[in-house]
Amino acid sequence: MMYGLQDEVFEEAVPRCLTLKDYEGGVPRWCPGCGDLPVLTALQRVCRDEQLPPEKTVVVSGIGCSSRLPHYMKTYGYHGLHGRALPVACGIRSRRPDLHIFVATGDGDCCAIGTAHWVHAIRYNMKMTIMLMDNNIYGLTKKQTSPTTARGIASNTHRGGNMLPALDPIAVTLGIANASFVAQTVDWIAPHLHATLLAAQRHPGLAFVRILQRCPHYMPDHFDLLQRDHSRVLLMTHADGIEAGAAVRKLLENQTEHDPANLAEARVLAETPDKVPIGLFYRNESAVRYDAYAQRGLALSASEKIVAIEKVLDRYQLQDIQ
Amino acid sequence: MMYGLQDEVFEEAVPRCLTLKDYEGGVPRWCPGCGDLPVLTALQRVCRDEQLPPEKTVVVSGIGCSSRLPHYMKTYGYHGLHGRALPVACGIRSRRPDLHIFVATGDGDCCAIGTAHWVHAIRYNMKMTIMLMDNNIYGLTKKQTSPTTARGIASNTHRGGNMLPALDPIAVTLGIANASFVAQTVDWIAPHLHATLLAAQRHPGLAFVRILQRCPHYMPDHFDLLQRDHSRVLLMTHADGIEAGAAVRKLLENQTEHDPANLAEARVLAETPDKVPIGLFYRNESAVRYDAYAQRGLALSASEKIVAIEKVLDRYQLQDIQ
Amino acid sequence: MVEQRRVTLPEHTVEIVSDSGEGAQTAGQIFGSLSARMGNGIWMVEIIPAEIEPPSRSSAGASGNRIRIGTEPVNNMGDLANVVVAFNDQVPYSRIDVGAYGRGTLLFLECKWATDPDESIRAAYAKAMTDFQSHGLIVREIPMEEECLKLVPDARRGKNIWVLGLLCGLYERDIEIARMLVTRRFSPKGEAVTQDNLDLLQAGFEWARAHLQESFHIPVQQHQEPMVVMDGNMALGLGAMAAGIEVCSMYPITPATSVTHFLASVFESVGGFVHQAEDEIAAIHFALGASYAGKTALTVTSGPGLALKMEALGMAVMAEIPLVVVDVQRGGPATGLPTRVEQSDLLAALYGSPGDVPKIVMAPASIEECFHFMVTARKLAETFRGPVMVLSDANLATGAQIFPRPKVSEDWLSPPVDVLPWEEGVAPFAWDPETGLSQRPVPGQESGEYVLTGLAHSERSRIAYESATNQRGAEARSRKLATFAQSLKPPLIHGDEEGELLVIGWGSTRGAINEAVRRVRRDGAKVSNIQLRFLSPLQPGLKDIFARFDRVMTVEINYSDAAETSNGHRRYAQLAWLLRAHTLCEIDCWSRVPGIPLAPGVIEKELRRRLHMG
Amino acid sequence: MVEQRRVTLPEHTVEIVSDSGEGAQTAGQIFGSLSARMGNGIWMVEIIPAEIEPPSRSSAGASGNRIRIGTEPVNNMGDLANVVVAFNDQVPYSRIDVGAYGRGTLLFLECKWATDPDESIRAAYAKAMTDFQSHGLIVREIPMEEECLKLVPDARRGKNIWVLGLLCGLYERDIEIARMLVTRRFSPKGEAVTQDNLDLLQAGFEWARAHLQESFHIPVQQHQEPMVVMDGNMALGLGAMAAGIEVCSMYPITPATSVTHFLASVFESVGGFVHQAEDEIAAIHFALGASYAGKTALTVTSGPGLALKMEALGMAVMAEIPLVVVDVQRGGPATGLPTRVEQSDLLAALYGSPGDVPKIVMAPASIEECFHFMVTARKLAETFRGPVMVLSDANLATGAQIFPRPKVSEDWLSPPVDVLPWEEGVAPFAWDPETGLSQRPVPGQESGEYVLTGLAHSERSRIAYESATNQRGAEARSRKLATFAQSLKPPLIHGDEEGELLVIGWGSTRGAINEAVRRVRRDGAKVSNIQLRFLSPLQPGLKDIFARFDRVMTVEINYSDAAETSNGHRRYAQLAWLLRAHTLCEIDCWSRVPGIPLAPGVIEKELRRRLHMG
Ligand SMILES: Cc1ncc(C[n+]2csc(CCOP(=O)(O)OP(=O)(O)O)c2C)c(N)n1
Ligand SMILES: Cc1ncc(C[n+]2csc(CCOP(=O)(O)OP(=O)(O)O)c2C)c(N)n1
Ligand code: SF4
Ligand code: SF4
Ligand SMILES: [Mg+2]
Ligand SMILES: [Mg+2]
Repeated sequence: MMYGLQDEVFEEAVPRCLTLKDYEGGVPRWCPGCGDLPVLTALQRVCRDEQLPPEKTVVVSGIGCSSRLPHYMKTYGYHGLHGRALPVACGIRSRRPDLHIFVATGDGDCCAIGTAHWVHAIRYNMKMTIMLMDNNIYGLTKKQTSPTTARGIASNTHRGGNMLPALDPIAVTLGIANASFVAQTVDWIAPHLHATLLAAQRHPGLAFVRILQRCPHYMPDHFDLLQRDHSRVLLMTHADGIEAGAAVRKLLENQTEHDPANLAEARVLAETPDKVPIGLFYRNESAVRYDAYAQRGLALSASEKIVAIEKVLDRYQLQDIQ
Repeated sequence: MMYGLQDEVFEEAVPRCLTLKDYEGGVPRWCPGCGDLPVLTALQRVCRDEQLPPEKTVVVSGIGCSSRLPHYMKTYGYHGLHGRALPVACGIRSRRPDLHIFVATGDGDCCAIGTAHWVHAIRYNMKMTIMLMDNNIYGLTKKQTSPTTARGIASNTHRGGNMLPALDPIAVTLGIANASFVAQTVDWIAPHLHATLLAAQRHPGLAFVRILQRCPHYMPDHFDLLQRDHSRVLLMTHADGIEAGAAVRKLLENQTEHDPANLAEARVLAETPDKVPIGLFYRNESAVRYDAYAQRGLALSASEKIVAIEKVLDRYQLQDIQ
Repeated sequence: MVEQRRVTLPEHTVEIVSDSGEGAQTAGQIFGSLSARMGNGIWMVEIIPAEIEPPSRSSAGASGNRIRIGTEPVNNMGDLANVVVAFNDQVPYSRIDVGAYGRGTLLFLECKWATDPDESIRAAYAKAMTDFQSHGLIVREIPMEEECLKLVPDARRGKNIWVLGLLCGLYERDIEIARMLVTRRFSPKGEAVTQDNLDLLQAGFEWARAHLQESFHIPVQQHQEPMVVMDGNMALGLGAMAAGIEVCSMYPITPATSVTHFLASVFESVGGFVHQAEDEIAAIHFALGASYAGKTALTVTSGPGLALKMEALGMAVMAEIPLVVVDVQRGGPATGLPTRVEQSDLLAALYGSPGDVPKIVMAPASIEECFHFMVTARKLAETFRGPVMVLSDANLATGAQIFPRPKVSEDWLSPPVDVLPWEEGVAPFAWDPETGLSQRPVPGQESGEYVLTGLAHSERSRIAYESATNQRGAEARSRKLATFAQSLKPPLIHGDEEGELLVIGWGSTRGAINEAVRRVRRDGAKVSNIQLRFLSPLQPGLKDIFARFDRVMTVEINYSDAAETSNGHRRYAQLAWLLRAHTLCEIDCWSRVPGIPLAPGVIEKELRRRLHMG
Repeated sequence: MVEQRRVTLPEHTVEIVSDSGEGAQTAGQIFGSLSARMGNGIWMVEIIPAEIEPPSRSSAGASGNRIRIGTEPVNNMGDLANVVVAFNDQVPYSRIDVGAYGRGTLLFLECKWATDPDESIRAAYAKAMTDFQSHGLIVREIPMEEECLKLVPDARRGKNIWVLGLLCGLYERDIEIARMLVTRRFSPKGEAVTQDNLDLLQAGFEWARAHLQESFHIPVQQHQEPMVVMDGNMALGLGAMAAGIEVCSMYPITPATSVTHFLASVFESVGGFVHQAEDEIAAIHFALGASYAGKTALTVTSGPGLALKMEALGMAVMAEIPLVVVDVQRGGPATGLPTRVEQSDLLAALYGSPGDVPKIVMAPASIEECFHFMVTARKLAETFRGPVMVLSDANLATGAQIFPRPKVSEDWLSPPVDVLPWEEGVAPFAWDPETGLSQRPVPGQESGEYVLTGLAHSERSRIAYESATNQRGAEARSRKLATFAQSLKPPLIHGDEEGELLVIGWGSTRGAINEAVRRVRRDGAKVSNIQLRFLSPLQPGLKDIFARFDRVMTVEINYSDAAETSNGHRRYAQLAWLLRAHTLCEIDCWSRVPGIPLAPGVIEKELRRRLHMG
């Protein structure tokens, strides 16, 4: 409860008790079995757990199936242009420390057209949670290769199969200076997904969460093996890591103790062959926060501003020297 | 000589002997002491060493002081838009295996506005040499913070000093799948610079070379300490690495043996505290080449193409079934 | 078996609509190409749901195809549907809303909902029956599912082909061709599936002959030459191949992407390749690189992507790099209506890049032109050394039409990269003072070495800030357009050479405008119309043509204020605005942004209103 | 000491030119503000070298300042320079080329080159003397370096202030103010440097009084109110502060960057901050985010950056997000002439985004307006809920001018973010049918929760693909412009209300056009002129005004074909094109892309030609 609650919650005369219903917007219109739905559910739970006032919560997205998410929340939302969710979210954060900001983005949105913003948003480290719903494909536009599509997979733009190895969003993010929270999870292990988003929301900085997400419509069976064969998942555990509960620990027997302060080890883990590590790769709470810089002077009154402007004008006035 | 020479060189009746003069274009117009000049000189030497036909050599750039470089070469050049050198170079390469392609770019050009193209060009791994002239500042536009500007350094857009830690282009590049040649050098150790660019040109894929470059005009003294105090430079040595000669090995006593096949070690080295490693971080000659894909079918004749088109038309013809 | 009444007709419009995923689109496509193959003229338009995964039995989910069939060539989607097959009682609503069904439309409706266990569904069905009748529809209930279940266990995956069979019976289609097309479509899914569908086809066919009271006969014309059938995006892709373009550099965006899906499946056979870039900016610069290196390249996009290419387009003009840019227009602004038709990128295509950026802009008016314009565009890009924009739209993109099979020629292909040495002393921009034209050296050509730049430059491509040089460069770039304009002809007038009203259109609206004008002319109105193919430079002689009509107006699918409401600050439709500036003639406009093609009847109504034809 | 002849003058134009790096710009700036502070009207323009580090003693390297001083307010750079101080014999050439020096220009020339050890330099100097005389210049050789070396060891770092002293002597400047300004400028470099420069100032001053035959007296007017002096980019920055804007999101680009350099140095004092983004696209989206969250933000750019913002501008219009966009225009297209003036982004500002994108576009015509327009722009952006573009240019950006000190008011500041609950039931886009206006909820307001989207949407901001909803949204966005237009007044006419010729300009050309028109009017010509401040929507009454003149033409700094050469395919200047479409009046144009401001004399010459005034 420490990070999630803002002052204004306490100011209310009658304390609200927010339930899941309070975060439910329009009826989700994803395909049956789409992994975006469990992400939505987990996000709603996090909001409820943290009792985030809906009017103080903003979900920002770009364009893609995954970017439809804000429409299904009953909070403020900004469904922007393809690839541009992150600069919008940073702009919102720049002058609004009181808001809770979540970003819903896809592998095309974030890792193709949004690459530059992704790299630099990590660097800015402004407080927000990025949910990268990575289905390894362009869903909304009907099955084109994405940067995270594995080599060999066929799509409408690469009929003979993708010839390039997949970009690993975690490996790239871990190479960016000032990264402060880097985690991975999957849409189909609800407690882990929820625990990860909760930890992200509580992190005092930018939390980057890559979520492996099923797209049954265009990538049927794609994650089936991973989903069925738990030995292919590697659970990263640590006292400072993400605690998803005993059930998850029991389900996933492949575990490794990993201190999220250890960047070098995180990078090695990110590229574990034949296994998908989930949990917290890296956390650095003392990474520099750009929003701290951006928010200076928020409290200045109108008259203080006028005085300051007059002072600047003085410098350019002619008569001041006579 | 193995990689540098193309077939057509042998076809000439009288073999040419190209000298440095053959690569000298307009008079360089950088500030006195600018580190871009030694890069130009090294590039001209590489062309001469490899006897690259000027008409088969293309230098591509974006916008910035560093991007003026093509104008000073007597080869083909493409001085494009800010940040866009890499897609242009990839486009050229896509259908022209016979050309030698060099890309001149700056830290703003490549690591700010060009970020997406940088990340994805590394992934495409098309044969070319990227020379990132990293002066840690925007030169052409008169001193603004760049992504590689160190924390605390003041510029015209951050009067009180940059509040963010510098992005490390090497660390980012090493996080990108399919990276195939990643090296670092400095403009002021000519033999090392030259040896690095030579190795890059001989590499059968995309070679990314970050060159620490002095900007005496806007960053006087910035690299002075590094330039004077050789103990701050860490020379990476290895039989498969970059051999810059005995003089360099003598000059730089801080050395470390590093196998460029070892990616994990490369990443650790990239973040060596208080030292700047130079040499080859990583090489993978078997990384997938996108140009190989792009260049399929180059040799088809006009009549073969017509036959193929007719075949496609057949599929859409009405009468074919009657 | 009932005795069928045979009705002979010049044309008919058929729709198949279902929930998305029930295969109405497949059935419609096969029905369309079947009809085309028999020799009918056709026009086919996709009916696209508003949502990616709409709920079932919802108006927003209507998905399917409209097929207009005629004895003569057909060039637009028509007005009211004559026959509709609907898989449930909700999907017709959205079509009624847009005016697609009305008095006399014969609606074949799946009747299983009438007896659905869910009461609310039964009630909805009953209400729909009343609603449809009050709109004048003639409803015939048919037991689709029941019939299908006789053959297959899951009717949801078979109904569509049964319906296809039904339509084959209704329209006397050649069942053998239908069988061949069904086999082609399903054979990738295995023999069992194919056989099931062939059985369903036959069953639907027989059911129709046994139960329907009439059959419709639409006579076919014998074609004098081989004909092909395809949609506009395929035609653009095939045109690119026929133009000898080898590089298509793109980033996916609806409704342009299918051009590149098509190319991805066949481009390799001509040694070409599709580059899916990391974004639209990379896509166009990649194309510019390929073109600089001697291979005129193509980039394909739609509105939001076009916006991102504006800077590079300025570069292509400034540095005179040949490039073909296809914009398959969709509804704007911003993300707008991504799957829907609009014609509102015209001014952006002309003026979108800062600075003075003269370029050639052309708009095909039919699917056949989509093919041929690509060949022309490549050639123009090289001759006039700059970008050529081809403005298509979502209507052409997904519409299908028959046209004479193009006679592809080796001359159409771009020539191989020049490897001869460049003539020493000739500048890379040796602008001809009259025409603005010049020849470019290509990497590999000895003595041609130069540095291309987006900065102001001299004939030798040296950066130059002198006033005279900058003026001279701008002049050369503009002169090229004027030079090209000399070779254009005035547009053909459809109708009389003079009259009361001239209607001007551009792009995909040609068929609908032609038809509307034909209809009102039949009633004696003195209306003619022209369709502009070149928007920049404009075709010559416009002012003279306009002068011969009392009134001139454009019809466009973009936004304009109504004349009445605008108090001297009227926002004009985009072509109208352009023509006003160009000719200073009083040019009125009528335009809408409905997200669907303009039907001829809608245009006709407006023309009648303007002509006081009541 | 010679006896000085005192010449009293209404105005004079002075230039200081040197190799880049020799400090002529600093000297010029001080001379300009010194003159302003004394009470003269001034206009100051930078002379920018064509190269970043040009070779010394080259024509391409000319760097410095032009200062026009007058008794009355001055609003343009004037024609021929009256007095020039040149640090070598090569730099004047480029200025002669652009017509800046000619018959009667008094050139003070450093004479050390006459005796340079390098023979080629001596020869060049001798040739220059002849050349200058043949151009009608009056050359006075002066021993700058020699005199400086008496005081400092390195004359290259002191000459400029000595020259400043010389000009103070020549123009009877108040040496005390000069000392103060020199002290201000050099005190950051330490006391020794400051003292050296004060000594040089004094020496130059005394040398002038001892050696020059005349002194120029330009009387000053007493100002009735406090005056400020600054350049256009500072004025834009200060205006943003006075408007209460707190976020300036940018990516560096010449000539816009100095707005943000200025803000970076003072913005913190009003609690604002400059965000230097990773590119222009990020910059505008960051601003949109801030604005969505209740803080109307600013983004500042120039041509190439504007191109990259086109998609986001469409988003701002579609989703009705307030935003102020400053475009400091430079030479285009592409990288073009990055440091030079042009006015060719007008059509891109209006039509650059695909789709129908109505927005407010305004252009300040003076440095004072640069300030005030920002306050207006912020207010309009919020009232009309969308982007407002302010088109400045490189001429305003670097020019300096005096104007009355603005009386900043708390009302100008944007109000604090609304924290009261949103009125339940009110839609986030409750478009007024008449005005198109609506109010927006801001995050933090209870019951106001909505999802903003760039897709077509209903009043409740729900994604909506229905025809009627899309039409309605487009209508509301257009209606807002018409609503705003109602509150605009017709432009003021400078000159008579009717006549033979009306000249129309926009933006920075006002001063030069006014002056040219005044001159030909003095000779009896019936010429008037207007300067448009609003380009979208256009100010009312234009057609009526045009009707009162025999001929109408625009004067612009952008490209147009000459009427003679264009065979019916004339490319018009951008405002002319716009006004033709808007009014259908025959509007001619005269425009050039010289990369420098249009001097009044150049315009005057063209007016005389058109009026057959010989
Ligand atoms: C500028 C622009 N380019 C392209 C598009 C088309 N487009 C929409 S979503 C998308 C990619 C979707 O893939 P992803 O981000 O992985 O999201 P998903 O649908 O898979 O969740 C594309 C290319 C667009 N809307 N805007
Ligand atoms: C689209 C666009 N944005 C901005 C600019 C202005 N600009 C030119 S070069 C440059 C940055 C230069 O820095 P860098 O890439 O580090 O090169 P350097 O000059 O330091 O070699 C900028 C911002 C531009 N030309 N085009
Ligand atoms: S297409 Fe894929 S990602 Fe999109 S909604 Fe359907 S299942 Fe989900
Ligand atoms: S400003 Fe810096 S980078 Fe640019 S030319 Fe001068 S020294 Fe080199
Ligand atoms: Mg995806
Ligand atoms: Mg730099």
